[in-house]
Amino acid sequence: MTDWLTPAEWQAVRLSVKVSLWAVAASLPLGVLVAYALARWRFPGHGLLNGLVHLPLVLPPVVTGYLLLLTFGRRGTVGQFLDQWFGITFAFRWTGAALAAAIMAFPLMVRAIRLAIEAVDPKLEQAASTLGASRVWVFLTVTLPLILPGILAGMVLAFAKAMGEFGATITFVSNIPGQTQTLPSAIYAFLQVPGGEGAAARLVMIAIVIAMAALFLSEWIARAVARRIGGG
Amino acid sequence: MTDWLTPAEWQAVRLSVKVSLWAVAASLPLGVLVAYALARWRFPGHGLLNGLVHLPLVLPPVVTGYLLLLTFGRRGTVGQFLDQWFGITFAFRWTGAALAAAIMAFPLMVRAIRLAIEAVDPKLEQAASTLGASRVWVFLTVTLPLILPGILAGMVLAFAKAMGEFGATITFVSNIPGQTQTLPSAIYAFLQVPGGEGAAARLVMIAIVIAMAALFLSEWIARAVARRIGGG
Amino acid sequence: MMLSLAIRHRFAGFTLDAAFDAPAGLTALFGQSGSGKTTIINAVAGLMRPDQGRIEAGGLVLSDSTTGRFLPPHRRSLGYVFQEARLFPHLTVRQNLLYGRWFARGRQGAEMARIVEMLGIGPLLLRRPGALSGGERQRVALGRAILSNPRILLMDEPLAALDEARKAEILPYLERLRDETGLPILYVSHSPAEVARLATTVVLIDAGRVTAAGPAGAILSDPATAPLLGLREAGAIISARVEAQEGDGLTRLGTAAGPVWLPQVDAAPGTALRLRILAQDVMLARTRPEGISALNVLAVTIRDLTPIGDSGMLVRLEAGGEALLARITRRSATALGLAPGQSLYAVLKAVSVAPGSVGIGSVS
Amino acid sequence: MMLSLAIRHRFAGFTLDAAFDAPAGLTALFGQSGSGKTTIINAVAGLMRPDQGRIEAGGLVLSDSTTGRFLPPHRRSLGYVFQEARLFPHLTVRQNLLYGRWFARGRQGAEMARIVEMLGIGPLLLRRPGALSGGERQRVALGRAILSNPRILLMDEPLAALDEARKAEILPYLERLRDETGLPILYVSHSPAEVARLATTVVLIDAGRVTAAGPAGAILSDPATAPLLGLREAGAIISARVEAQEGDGLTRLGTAAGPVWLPQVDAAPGTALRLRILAQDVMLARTRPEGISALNVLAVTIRDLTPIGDSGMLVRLEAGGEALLARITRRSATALGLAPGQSLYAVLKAVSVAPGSVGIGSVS
Amino acid sequence: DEVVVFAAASLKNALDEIAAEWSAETGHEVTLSYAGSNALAKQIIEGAPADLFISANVEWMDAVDQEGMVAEGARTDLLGNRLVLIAHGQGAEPVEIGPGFPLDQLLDGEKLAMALVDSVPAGQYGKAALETLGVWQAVEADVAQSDNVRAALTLVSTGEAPYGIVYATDAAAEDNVTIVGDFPADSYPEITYPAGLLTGAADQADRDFYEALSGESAGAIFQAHGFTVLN
Ligand SMILES: Nc1ncnc2c1ncn2[C@@H]1O[C@H](COP(=O)(O)OP(=O)(O)OP(=O)(O)O)[C@@H](O)[C@H]1O
Ligand SMILES: Nc1ncnc2c1ncn2[C@@H]1O[C@H](COP(=O)(O)OP(=O)(O)OP(=O)(O)O)[C@@H](O)[C@H]1O
Ligand code: MOO
Ligand SMILES: [Mg+2]
Ligand SMILES: [Mg+2]
Repeated sequence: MTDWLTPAEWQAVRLSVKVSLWAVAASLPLGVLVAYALARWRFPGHGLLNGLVHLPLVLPPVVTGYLLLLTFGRRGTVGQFLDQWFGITFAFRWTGAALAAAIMAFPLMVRAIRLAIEAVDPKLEQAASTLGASRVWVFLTVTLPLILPGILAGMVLAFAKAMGEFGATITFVSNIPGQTQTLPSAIYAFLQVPGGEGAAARLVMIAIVIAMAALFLSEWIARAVARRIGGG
Repeated sequence: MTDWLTPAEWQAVRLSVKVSLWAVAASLPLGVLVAYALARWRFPGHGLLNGLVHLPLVLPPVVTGYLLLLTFGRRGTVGQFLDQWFGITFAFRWTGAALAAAIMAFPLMVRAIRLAIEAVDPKLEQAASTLGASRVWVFLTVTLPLILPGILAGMVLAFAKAMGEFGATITFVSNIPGQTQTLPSAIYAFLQVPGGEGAAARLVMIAIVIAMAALFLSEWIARAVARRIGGG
Repeated sequence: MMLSLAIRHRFAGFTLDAAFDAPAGLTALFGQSGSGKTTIINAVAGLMRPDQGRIEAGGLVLSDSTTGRFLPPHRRSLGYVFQEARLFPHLTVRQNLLYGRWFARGRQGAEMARIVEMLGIGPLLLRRPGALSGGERQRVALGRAILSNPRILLMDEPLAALDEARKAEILPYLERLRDETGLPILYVSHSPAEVARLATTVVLIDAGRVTAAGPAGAILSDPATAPLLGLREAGAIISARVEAQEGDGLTRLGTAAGPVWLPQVDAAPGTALRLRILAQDVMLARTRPEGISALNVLAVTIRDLTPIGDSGMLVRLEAGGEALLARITRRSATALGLAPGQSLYAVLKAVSVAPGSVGIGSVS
Repeated sequence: MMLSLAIRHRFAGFTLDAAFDAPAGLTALFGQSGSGKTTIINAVAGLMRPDQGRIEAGGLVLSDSTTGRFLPPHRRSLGYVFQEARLFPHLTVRQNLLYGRWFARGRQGAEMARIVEMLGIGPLLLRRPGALSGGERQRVALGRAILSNPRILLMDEPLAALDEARKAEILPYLERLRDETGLPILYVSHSPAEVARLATTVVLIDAGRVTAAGPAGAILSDPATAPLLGLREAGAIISARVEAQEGDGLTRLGTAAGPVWLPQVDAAPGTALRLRILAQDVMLARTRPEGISALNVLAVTIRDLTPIGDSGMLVRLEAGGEALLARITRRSATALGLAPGQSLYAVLKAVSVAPGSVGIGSVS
Repeated sequence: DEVVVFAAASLKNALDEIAAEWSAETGHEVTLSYAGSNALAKQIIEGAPADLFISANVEWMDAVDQEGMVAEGARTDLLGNRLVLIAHGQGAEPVEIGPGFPLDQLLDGEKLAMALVDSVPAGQYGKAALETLGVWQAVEADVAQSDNVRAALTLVSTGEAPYGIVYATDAAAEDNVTIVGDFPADSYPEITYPAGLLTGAADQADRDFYEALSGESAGAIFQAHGFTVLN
């Protein structure tokens, strides 16, 4: 593989995978929480939260990236706060790319998990509560295992989206090789100049292969889970 | 409203809504079919179909737009075929924008519907079949009503995504005011010039308002449906 | 119409290997929990494709592993009352009830109003099944299956969640269905009383195998199969005919063994009945007892004696050509010096014969 | 521990308005389908919040609409056997069984191996519930509730899908649970036999209201409530004590009415028993009958006579201080010239008393 | 050490070459981040760790400059470019471009591919040229605007649009299009790519690379890719 990819391209591949995995992993807990809240709780601000989650879908990615830049950038309020108090910097780091990918993928992840939660029979959760399980335990021992397929679907959607995310990322953290240059950014750069199509196509193929691998893996796990639950 | 939007902007708003509605409506039947196939059928090529559906998510939107151009453009094989035999042209038309939006939104729609289908208890479908309903009737009278919330979720995701889609659209059908200039294209254009942020923000607000309205509507319908099924 | 079945199917840890014929009438599948009853019914319904074997209904092959033929469920014209109700949650009770009818155009069927009335689900028609009580759900499921005008009726413990009063209303309807329509009914029940009352054919199943199958009368009064049904349910089924409704609320029946009085039987004089007389309800006396409350005393002859259980004796009796069974203690058998051929009297309290044991129809 | 309940709740088209006390022991809720039994149990479980009213268990207020107190289900230490099994599909049978135990650390409880053995679910332990048969599911649900070491046990038709043999194994266990643990058990059943055997308290419910409530003995032998349970289930419960296991498989019991012989009762001499004698199984004779197969003949005195049904007569008898009931036809009552105060003989076949009617424990 | 350059995406090919050469010579590393000039400018204003900025137009460099982020005296107009009319396919007929030339007849109802005429520099220059030549009104309704020049070029190379207006640098490298005419240099504002050393650049290496961009060997490479070297 290394012989038909330049080191910089190879770096972009690795970075994209790393960014996507982190984006998925780091947003998963919040994704589950928000999905649960949207599916099960009625509270003032329900609609607002729902809207907020969907926002990155509605806005052109460039706008999301710009808003991220203004908020989490070096001069952004949140960015400065995080930097001073926790030493976390997003601006122009791979962490920022992960943040952008996570936010862009968030609506997909939340919706998949929410649908799964809504499909769980509350009667099973009731049964668990009569057996002594508190709300949290009911969630951990009954709801969570039952929504695994949905979580998996959400993760795979989010991973695919994160692998493909471009507009928000390049606007937020730019396109710095080795630091923020993801596969799509690299592809974009190639497409901006004459004769870059071949190189772009090669990178596109790699993106496809990686995403398909993730997809197959998730289908395989989902089927294994389904077999365990459905069968004997 | 008309007084703080220029006629051209106003046109972009109307076009975006039209394109998004058409994208959702036209892809819905195929979305349901593909979701059903992925959820319920085991066939060679299952993985391939699944991969194909997710492709627009993985690829940078520009690449998708480029591939659309090659396929559905006037010189593209499919494009020529459709043009000659059915008189359907996508190039530089709002129909092309709708096609791009539909394809970009397709993975989201399919996944939501698929999750809903997977949550339907096959025992209910079996019951319907013992009562004389053929596969198609079982689908129409049992499966379909039960997956309505999922379909709704898929539609709303797709609509939001269609409203925000930019990269594939502008690459495929470019930006012709009144014909293919959607809201995100207009927003993008503003962001390209120094000081255009204010005008962009105005359009962003409009996009948000429209998407939120769609979101609220879908939540409201979903809740009404749930009440009917759950309660007395 | 006759349903013939010979199938074999393996699950991990369970093998079904069953063959029997279910003629027109009601065939009861009786067996322990987990013995394979639901699996058999599912095979007939086409919800399960047996590894091997053949199922045929009235000349129509429903499934045959040698030819690979497999008729899908919706073309089998079934009515299936599932062990769990499986109502459609998005439809009202009324729509649930009418669901099957929709696909059965042409076939003529039971009358909606009558079924609704019998099942007592009139007030529920406009509700959705979500919040129905357990028994309400089961009644709707029963109605849904019957109203689909099936050519084969499959019922998996259809009355399990119902109270006695409701059962008493539904049982006569099932009898009429059985007798008037001639459709084969496969019926799973854990209640021997229900089986004894309704079944024309009984199939006993144990661990996936048929241990006995045949006409209800024979199986239920056979001392060999009695323990399988439970000692308390051993009994004979005899034919009777309504002779007169007497003034004091009693009905006189004519049987080959002599007249029998029972509390009011709602049937016109002349009606043929099946009377199930439990072995444990029959007392034996060497001389005709006098001054006792029991109304029915029949002269009988002992055919044979079979020890049963730890302390019991099953005594097969003959009375005017009809077989009767009595279950007494071995101590009494010895004390009375019972032996085959001996003549004595069988005493039966009028109230002992449960209304549930008086069925309409003749003994098959 | 005592459970007290007084609640009121409205659904569209159905109003529950029930108040009763359930002392330690088993309280049977008995009523038609749709009468509100499951609703009451759900309120006790905390799965439903009644519009009004108060539920208290052993001094602990579970819910009280006036103070707004509402203890969530998981803090009520319940074992609930649902009308539908509600097993966790993602857990094995074994994990299902142990689920509640996990949260009940500290409380000591029933032994897993013993429960598994009794329920006959040993071979299923490693399977997941998806493909269990109806009865298997129900047994696992029963085990799961019992093994959670509850302080209140709620059972909604726990034995409905089980065959008689399996029931016969489980009933004695439930009796021990009732007598040894002192936990209140709320028990819904449509089987009068089950209720009569197990209940120490009976609550009759009709259309959301309590129509009668009290000790099982009193309710079941009260001619006023007998019709509610079904005529066939009217009967008396008397106390007995095992006196001797006799050689021929019979057990001699001592009762206030005199010795009674039954087929083998598995209990050591001296054990106290509850004996349910159905009114329809008692025959009356003016003179002590001779040469008959019935072993038990008790000298009795008539207390009173109540016409019942179209043709029946319920005769309350006294025998050495115990109350007995006999149901005979009015024709016989007239023929025998029965009147209060009269002395005569009650004849009872040894085999008539169902094993299910011989319970361990004394009459409350 | 490391030199971080934020550069307009259209410079990729040339800058990659120059940077590689310079790195080999000096041993310093050059990191190049390519994106749209507008995005880069905003990022720099928001504190991006860039040492150099090369914009595709003057306005975005001005925006950065106004924020005081361009080092004193370290801004130069580096490159120029030409605007050309291209046609689909090889060997297309040359077009005489002058005032009032019959562009609308050439299009014959089909589209003219350009970059966004109000916001993307190539589009803005093209529109200015057409206005100067007095043909804008005739073709305005037939202009298909892409988000960047390369996309406009693609529309022509795929035959989706018969004609397009792009930079000479882009057109030269594409096989499937022919340059059918040059726009008169006075018909549109001069196309300039300004370069600026940013205030955040402390290093000598940064300054060296900035200077090297105006050097001879860099100039040669820029010219090889079709750019005009301005000074
Ligand atoms: N798909 C399956 N995989 C493995 N075992 C199965 C499967 N389906 C059924 N079984 C087993 O086969 C046996 C027979 O099941 P079936 O449902 O036919 O029993 P049943 O006679 O209807 O019992 P019940 O009276 O409890 O409903 C059971 O032990 C059950 O666990
Ligand atoms: N959420 C609800 N909304 C409306 N009606 C309800 C609701 N829940 C229960 N009911 C009605 O209340 C009545 C009592 O229901 P419940 O489940 O308590 O009956 P049950 O006594 O348990 O009956 P069964 O023996 O059939 O299980 C039924 O008629 C039922 O339809
Ligand atoms: O939302 Mo995009 O157009 O996939 O970056
Ligand atoms: Mg079963
Ligand atoms: Mg109930």
